[in-house]
Amino acid sequence: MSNSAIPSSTIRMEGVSVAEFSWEVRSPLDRALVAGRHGAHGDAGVSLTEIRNFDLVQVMARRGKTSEMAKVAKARFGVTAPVTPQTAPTADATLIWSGPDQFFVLSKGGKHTMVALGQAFASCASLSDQSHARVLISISGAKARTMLAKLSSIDLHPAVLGVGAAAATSMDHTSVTLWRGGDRGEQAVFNLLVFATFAESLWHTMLDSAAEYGVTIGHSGELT
Amino acid sequence: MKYSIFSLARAALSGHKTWQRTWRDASPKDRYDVVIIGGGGHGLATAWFLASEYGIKNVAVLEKGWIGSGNAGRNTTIIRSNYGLPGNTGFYELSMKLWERMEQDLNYNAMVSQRGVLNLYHSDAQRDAYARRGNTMRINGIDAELLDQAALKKMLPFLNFDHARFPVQGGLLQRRGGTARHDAVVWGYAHAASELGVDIIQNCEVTGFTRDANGKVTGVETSRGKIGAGKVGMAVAGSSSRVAAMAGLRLPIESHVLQAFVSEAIKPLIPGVMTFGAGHFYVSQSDKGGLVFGGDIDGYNSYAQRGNLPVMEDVCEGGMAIIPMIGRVRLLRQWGGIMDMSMDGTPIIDKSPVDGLYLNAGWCYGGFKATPGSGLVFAHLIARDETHKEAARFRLDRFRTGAVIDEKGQGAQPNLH
Amino acid sequence: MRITCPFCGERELGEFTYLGDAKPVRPAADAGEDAVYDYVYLRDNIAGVMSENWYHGGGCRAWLKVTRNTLTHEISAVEPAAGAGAAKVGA
Amino acid sequence: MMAAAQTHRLTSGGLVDRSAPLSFRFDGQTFSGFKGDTLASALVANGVKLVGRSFKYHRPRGILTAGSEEPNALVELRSGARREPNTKATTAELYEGLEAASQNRWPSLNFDVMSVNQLFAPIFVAGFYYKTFMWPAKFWEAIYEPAIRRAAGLGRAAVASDPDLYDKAWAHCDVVIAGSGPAGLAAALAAGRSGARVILCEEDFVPGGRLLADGGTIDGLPAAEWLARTLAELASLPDVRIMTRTTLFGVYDGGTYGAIERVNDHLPSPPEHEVRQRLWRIVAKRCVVAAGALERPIVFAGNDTPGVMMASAMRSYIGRYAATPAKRIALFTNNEDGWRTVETALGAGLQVAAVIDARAEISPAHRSLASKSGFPVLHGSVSSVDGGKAGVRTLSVSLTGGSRAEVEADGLAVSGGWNPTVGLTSYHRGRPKWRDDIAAFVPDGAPPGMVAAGAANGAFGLGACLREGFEAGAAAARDAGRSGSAGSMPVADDEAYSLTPLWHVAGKGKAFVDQQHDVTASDIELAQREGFESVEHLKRYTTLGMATDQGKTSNVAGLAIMAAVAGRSIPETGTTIYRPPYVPVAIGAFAGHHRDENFHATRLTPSHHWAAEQGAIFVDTGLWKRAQWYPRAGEKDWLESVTREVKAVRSGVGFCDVSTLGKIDVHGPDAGAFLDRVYINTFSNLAVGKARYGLMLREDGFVYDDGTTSRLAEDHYFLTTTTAKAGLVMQHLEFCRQVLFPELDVQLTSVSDQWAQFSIAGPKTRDLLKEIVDPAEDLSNEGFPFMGVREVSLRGGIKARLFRISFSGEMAFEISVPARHGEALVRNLMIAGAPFGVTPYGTETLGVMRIEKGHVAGPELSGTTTAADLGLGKMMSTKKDFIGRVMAGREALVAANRQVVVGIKPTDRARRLRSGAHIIPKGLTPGPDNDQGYITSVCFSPTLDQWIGLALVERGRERIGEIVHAHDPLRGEDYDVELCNPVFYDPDGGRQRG
Repeated sequence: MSNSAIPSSTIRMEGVSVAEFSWEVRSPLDRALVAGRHGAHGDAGVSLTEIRNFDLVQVMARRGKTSEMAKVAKARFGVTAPVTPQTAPTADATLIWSGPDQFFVLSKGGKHTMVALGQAFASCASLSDQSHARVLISISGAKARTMLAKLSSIDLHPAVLGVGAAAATSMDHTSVTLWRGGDRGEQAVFNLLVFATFAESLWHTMLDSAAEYGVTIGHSGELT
Repeated sequence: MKYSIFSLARAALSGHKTWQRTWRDASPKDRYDVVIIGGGGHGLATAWFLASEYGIKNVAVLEKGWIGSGNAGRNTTIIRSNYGLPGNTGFYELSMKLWERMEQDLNYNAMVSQRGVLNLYHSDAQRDAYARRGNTMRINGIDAELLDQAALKKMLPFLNFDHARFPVQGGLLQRRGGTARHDAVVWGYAHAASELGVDIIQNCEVTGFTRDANGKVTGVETSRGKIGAGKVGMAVAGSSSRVAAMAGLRLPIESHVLQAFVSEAIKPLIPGVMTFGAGHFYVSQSDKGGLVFGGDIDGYNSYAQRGNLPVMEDVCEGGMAIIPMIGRVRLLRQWGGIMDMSMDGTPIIDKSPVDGLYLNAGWCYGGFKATPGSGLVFAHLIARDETHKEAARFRLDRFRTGAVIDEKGQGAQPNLH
Repeated sequence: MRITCPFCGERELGEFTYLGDAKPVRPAADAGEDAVYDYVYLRDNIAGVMSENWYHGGGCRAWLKVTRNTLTHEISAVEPAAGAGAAKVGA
Repeated sequence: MMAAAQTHRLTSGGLVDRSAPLSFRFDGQTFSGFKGDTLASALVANGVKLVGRSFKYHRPRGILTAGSEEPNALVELRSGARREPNTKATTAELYEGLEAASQNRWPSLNFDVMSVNQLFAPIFVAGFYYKTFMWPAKFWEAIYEPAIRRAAGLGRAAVASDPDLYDKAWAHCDVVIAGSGPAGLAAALAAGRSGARVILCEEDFVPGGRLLADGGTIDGLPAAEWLARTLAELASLPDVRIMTRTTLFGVYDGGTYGAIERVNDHLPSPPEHEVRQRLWRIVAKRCVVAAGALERPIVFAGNDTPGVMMASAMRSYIGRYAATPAKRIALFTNNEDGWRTVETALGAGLQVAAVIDARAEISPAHRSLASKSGFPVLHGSVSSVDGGKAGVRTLSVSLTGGSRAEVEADGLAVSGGWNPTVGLTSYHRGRPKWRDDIAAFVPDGAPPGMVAAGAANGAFGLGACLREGFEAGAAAARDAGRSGSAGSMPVADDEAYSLTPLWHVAGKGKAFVDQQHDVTASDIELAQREGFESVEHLKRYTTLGMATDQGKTSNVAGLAIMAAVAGRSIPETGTTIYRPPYVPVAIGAFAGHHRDENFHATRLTPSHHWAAEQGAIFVDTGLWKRAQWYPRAGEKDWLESVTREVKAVRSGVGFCDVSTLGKIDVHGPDAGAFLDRVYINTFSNLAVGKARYGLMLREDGFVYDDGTTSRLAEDHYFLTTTTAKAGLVMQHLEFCRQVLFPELDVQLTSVSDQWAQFSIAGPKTRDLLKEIVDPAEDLSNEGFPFMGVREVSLRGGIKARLFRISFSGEMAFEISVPARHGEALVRNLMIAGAPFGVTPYGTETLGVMRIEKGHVAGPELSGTTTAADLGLGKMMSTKKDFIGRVMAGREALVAANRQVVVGIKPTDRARRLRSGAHIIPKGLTPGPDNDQGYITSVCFSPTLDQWIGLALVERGRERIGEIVHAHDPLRGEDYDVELCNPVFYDPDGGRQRG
C-alpha cells in the first residue's frame, strides 16, 4: 500500500539543504483499511472507499461579514457558497455547508489550500485548516443506505437527502459531515468526513454494520 | 395489630378475614401540631419519628395521591452509606444504622437486605478517588473495602474481564449496603405512624399556605379544605419547587427525570448491588428475581415521569459492556421518576426563609437510601427548631456562602450530578 | 425527543446537550454577589412551558433557545442563540 | 431418537407446512412439528398439556393463549450461552432442532418438589412476607432471603457472555402502523395508496392477525385470498415496508417509536455476520395502533388447570395450526364471540361437551347450532375445574337459578370478552376510558400523532376494523402531507358482539387472576381489607400484573374484582399506569453493537501504531488510548521502565505524544477580549508569538480547566485544554461566544485532530531539534525564549509549530505538525535523537515529572478546588470581569481553613505513598473531626530517589515542614509525611528557562 503521496498543500519543497527526513503522510486508516472483499459472500452490497490526500479548509464568516464572505466565495469558486445544508460542487473544489455562516472547501491539487484561501478571505472570514483533522470515506452500493441507517439517525430517503444535500450530524456518538455526491449509475454515493482520531474506531463499526451485506473495501486519491 | 408468623398463622385459620387496614384511612381534622406535606417515605418517616422520638403525635401527613406514589415507589431500592464528603458521610451512616433496625422498629418486614454495594473502578485515577472515599468511610466508622481485580474475579466471575473496552481493575465494596423493598418501607412507616396516632390523609392535595399577618405559615389549603398547623414540613421531592413557590420561594433545585428498568424474573444471577465505573449502569436483583437497573438521568428538566430512548440504550450498553451474559435477559418495564436535582447534588434540610415552613428537598436520585435518616433529622428540626448534628451542613444558605457539598465536583449544573 | 435545529432541520435528541433555563441573564460585572448567586443557583424550575438552552454539539455546534413544555416534552419553538449565525448581523 | 407422531394434528387445513417437518425437544423428549408452528402449537399438536409451573405455588400450568400475552407457557429456549429464560412458547417459532425446557421446577416438571408450597398456601397469601421473617434480624440475609430468592425467579439466564450480535437502526416514515390484522392492513393500504411512506410492524412471523385463525369474507373474497391480494398490492408500493417478527413496543417524544425485530430467532443461531435481533428507532409523523384486542379470562376456581384456554387461542390452534388442544371441549363464555370457537371445533371434527353461557339470552342461531350438533347449552358459570397436571377432567357449573351441573371435557375454552390493547396509547400517561357497551377500557389521551383503530379502539367487528383502519390510514397520510387517493375501502360485515360482564365466579378453591404470579381473587379481597385499595397499591401489594406478561390477561379482571369488593365502579377504580415495553425486549438489543470492546468509540493518537510497534503499554484516558510507558526487554515492572524514562528525560532528551490535549483555534478581532472573559488571567495583552498558561473557572467560582494558550497572530489564538475536558471546554466556549457574549466578533474551531503534538523535553532537547529543524531557525534562548511560539521549517520540507513550554520542568519544546505527518515525525525524532539517546515516554513519566515539578492535574482539578487552593490565586485578575469571578469571592471559597495543594514526602524515605490516604495531625486518633485532607497524586521520583506526592491539606501552605500522619485504613497503612513545597524539582525554574 502506498503511503508516499505528498500533499502539495502542506508540503512545500523550498529548496532547503538536503531532505534528510521523509515526511510521508499516513492516513489514520492506514492499518485498519485492508482492501478487498469482506463480510458475507455474494454480490457486495456496500462499497467503502477512503479518499486520501485532500485539502480541507473551514471558512467561518466574521461578525456581520456573511455577505462579503459570500461575494468572495462566488468570485473565487464561481458558485454560491451553501447557506443551508447543501454542497456546491465546482470544477476543482466542493463547498460543503458545515454550520451557520460557515462551510468547508474540499479540494485537491493545491489550488485551495489554507494559504491561498487565507488571502482571499482575509477581510471577512476566519479560516482553519482541517486537511489532517478529517478522514474522508465514500460509501456506495445497493445496501449503502440500509447500512448507513444503522449509524445515522437522519432520514436518508432519496427524496429527503437528495444529491448534493449535506448534514452536520453524528454517527456512533461521533460528529461527522455527511453529504450525497453524484449518483454512480443507479446508486447513491454518500461521502463522510470523520474526525481523524475517531476514524479507525468508526471504520470498524462501519465494517461490522456492512458485513452482513458483503463489503468491498479500497482507497483512492480521487474525490468523487 | 402486631405482625408475626403467629398472627399470620392465626389469621390463616379464618381465611385471613381478620386483618385490618395497614394504616387508618384518616379524614383531615381542623388543626394539627405538625402537618407534613408528602406521603412518601420521607414524609411518613418524619411523622413516625415525630411521634415516636419527639412525642409529637398530633401530626398529619397529606398525600395528593396514594402514599408512596412518588419516588418512594419508583426508585431502584438501593441503600448505602458510601459517601466521601463531610456532611454526607455521617448523615448517610445514621440512615444506614436506622435501616438496620427498621423492621423491628416498625414491626414490618421491609426486606432490608445487606448483600453489599460494589463500585467498580477501571483506572488508577478512579481507584484513587475510591480510596479517598473509602478511607473517609473508615474514618467515620463505616465499613469499606478496596478490592483488586483478583478479588473481583472470585466474587463476580461473570464480569467482563476479557473483552472490556474499559477493563475492570477492582472495586470499592460496602458490605453493609444493599437493598430494601421500597413499597414496604412506605407501608411500614405508615403502619407504625398510624398506630401512634398520626393521621395519614390520602387524596389530599395542598394548593396553598395560610399565613398570619407576620407571614408565618399557619396551615395549608388543600383539596379537602383548610388544615391548620403549628408547623408545616414539606417532603415532596420532585415537586419541591412547585410547593415552595406557593410560599413565594425559589429553590436551588431543578426537576429531572431518572429512568429505571426491571427485567423479567430469573433465578439468582447477581448477588448484590454493583455499579459500572466506566459508564452509566448499576444493577441489583430483587428478591422476586428481576434485575433492577438504571443509569444516568435523561439530562433535561422534566415533570413527565418518563424518559427517552437514548438513556435507555446507554444504560443497556453499560450493562452489556460489563455483564455481557445478560444479553438475552429481557427488559420488562421502564419507568421514570422526577428527581429534585439540587445545585450541588446534596439535599437541603433546613428551615425555610418563611417562618413555620420547613424544607426537606433536593435529594437528587439518592433519596431512598436516606429515608429513615431524613425522617429522623427532619423530625428533629421540626420538633426542636434546631438542626440535627448529622444534617448540620444541609443548609439552604450553603449555596450563598459557597459551603457546597459537591461529591461529583460538577458545580451548579444539576444534570451532571 | 426531536429538536428542529433552525440550521440543520429536525434531529434526534442524542445530537443535543442540555444546559438549562434560558431565562436567567448573566448579571453585569458590578451587579454584586446576590445577583450572581441568584443567576447561578436559583431556578424557577417551571412545570410547563420553559425556554431552555440546548447545544447542537452533535451537529452544527449552534446553541439554541428551545421552548419546551416540561410536563409533556412538547417543543413549540426553536430559535438560534443570539450569537449563533450572528455573522448575519449588519450584513 | 424418533419423534412421536403428532397425535393432535389435523390432517388438513391450517397454515403449517406439512411438507417441512421439524424435529424439536421439550424437556429432553423429542417431538416433531411443522414449519409455521410455534413451539406452543407444536406442543399442542403433540398432545402436551403440562408446560410449566407457577411462580409461587408451583402449580402445574399449560398453555392459556396463542400470543405474547401468555402467562403460563414459559420455557427456557436454547441452551448454554444462548439460553433464554421465560420464553413464551406461544411466540417462539419452531425451527429444526429447537430445544426447550420447562422452568421453575425441581427435579422435573411432572414431579416438582416445590409444589409443596401449595400446602403452605393458606399462609402464603398476598404480602405475607411483610408480616414475618423479621426475627431474629440477622436471619433475613442468612436464611429467609436466600431461600426466597432461590424459590423466586422463573427461568435461568445464561451464565456466559451472549455470543450473538445485535444492532440498532433508524427508520423514517410518514405513518407507522402497529399490527397487520384487518385494521392495520386497511390502514397501510389507505396510507400507502395516498403516497405516504409507511412502515407496518407485525410481531407475528406472518401478517394477517386474527384473519389467520378466524377467516371471514372481505370484498366478497375469503379472508386468505383478500390477504394475499392486499399483501401483493402493498408490496408493489415503493414506500410501504412490512416488517414481520417486529413488535412496536414503545412510543417516545417527538414521534419516535421503539420496535424490536427478531431477525433470526426463528433459526437455531444467526447466520454468520447477521444479528440475532435489531432495535429499530422509527421516526414517524403519525402512528396508527391496530394492535387488536386481547381476549380476557373469567376468574373461577381451577381456572389455571392445564387445558383451560382462551377461546380465541383455541381457535388459533385449531384454525391456524391445525392442532387440537382437546378432543372434547367445553366453552365458558359471557359473549357472542366465544361461540366462534365452538364452530371452529365442530368444523375440525371435535366434540363439544357443552357451552356454559353466562348471558341470559343466546342467539337463535347458536341455539339451533347446539341442538343440531347435540351439545347442551347451560346458562350459568363454571364454578370450578377438576383436574390436575394431566389436564381438565370435569367442570362444575353453577346454573342460573341455583342448581349445579357437571360437564366432562378435556379442554375448556374461556371467553370473558375482549380488551383493546391500550398499552401504546397509554405510555404517555394517557388514561384509557371505560366503555360500558363493551365493558372494556378503550384508548384515550394517546400521545400526539397516534390514533387507535379497529379492535384496539374497541371496534370488534371485521367490517368496523377495516373501516376504522382505512380511515385512520388515510387521515394519517393526509396529516403527513400526502394527498394521493386512498382508493376504495375494503368492506366486510360486522359480527354481532353482545356481552354480559362477568369477572369472577365465586367457588371453592383457588381462582387465579394473575396466573403467572399466582395472585388469586382472595388475594385481591385481602388487599382491599388491608387498605391497599388504590390500583397501584393493589398491584404493588399483590404483584398483580407485574409478571412477564405485564398483566395482559389479568389487569382488567383484577381491578374489576377490586371494584366489586370496594363497592366502586370499574372506571372509578381506574387502571394502573401502563409502562413500556409492550413485550419484554432483550437487553442485548438495546445495547446493539455497543458492547464489550465496542462499548464506546476508541480514539487513537497519531503515534499510536508506532507506539504499539514499540511494545508500549496503553492506558484508557477518556476515549483515548495513550502510551502509558514503553517497557524494554529485561525490565521487571512498570516502575523500572518509568524510572528509566524519567532519568533519560532529565539527563538527556525524550518525547511524548500530547496530541490528546484539546486544541481550539480562536479567531477574530475580539479573540483577546473573549479570552479575557473566559480565563481568570489576561490574554488580550499577550504578544504575538508568545504563550501563556491560563486557568478557567466555572461560573460558581471553582476551577474548571487549564492549559497553555498562544497568540499566533493579532486575531488568532491557539488554545489548549486538558485531555479530559476538551469537548466540554469547546461547548463552554461556544456557550460564552453564542449566548453570553454575542457582541464579540470571535470564531471557534476545534483543531484537536488537525495537529500531532509532541512534547520534547530534557537538557538535550535543542541538540535534537537542531537535527530536525531547518538550520536557519534560531533555537537559542535569545532567538526562541521561554514561552515563545513560532512556525518553523523542518528539514525535508514541512512546516511545524514550535512552542517553548514545559510541563516537565526541563528545557522543553512542544512541536506540532499536521496530523498525518505525526508518525513520520516520531520516526524522524527517533532518527535525529539517536545520538542523544532519545527516549519515548508515556503518561506515567509525564505524571512523575509534573508531580516533581508541582504542577496540578486531574486529581487536583477535582471540580471542588479554587484557584487559590491550587496555589494559583494570584493569577486572578482584579482588573476585569471573567467567568466565575464573583462567586469565587464567597466566604467559603476564600476561607482560611481550606484544603490547599501542598507537597508531601514520607519521613521514612523507603516508604511508598498511595493516593487516597487521608491526612491527620500527628498524634491524634483519626476521626471525622481531624480529617484534614488527603493525598491527591503520588509517584516514585527517580530524581529524588523516593516517593513524593501532592496533597490537599487544610491550611497546607502555612504548615510547610510540619510532620503529619497519612492514614490509609483501606490498605492498612499508617505513616508520617512531611508537608513541603509542592515544587520538588528545580524550584527556581532555571532548567526550563535555560
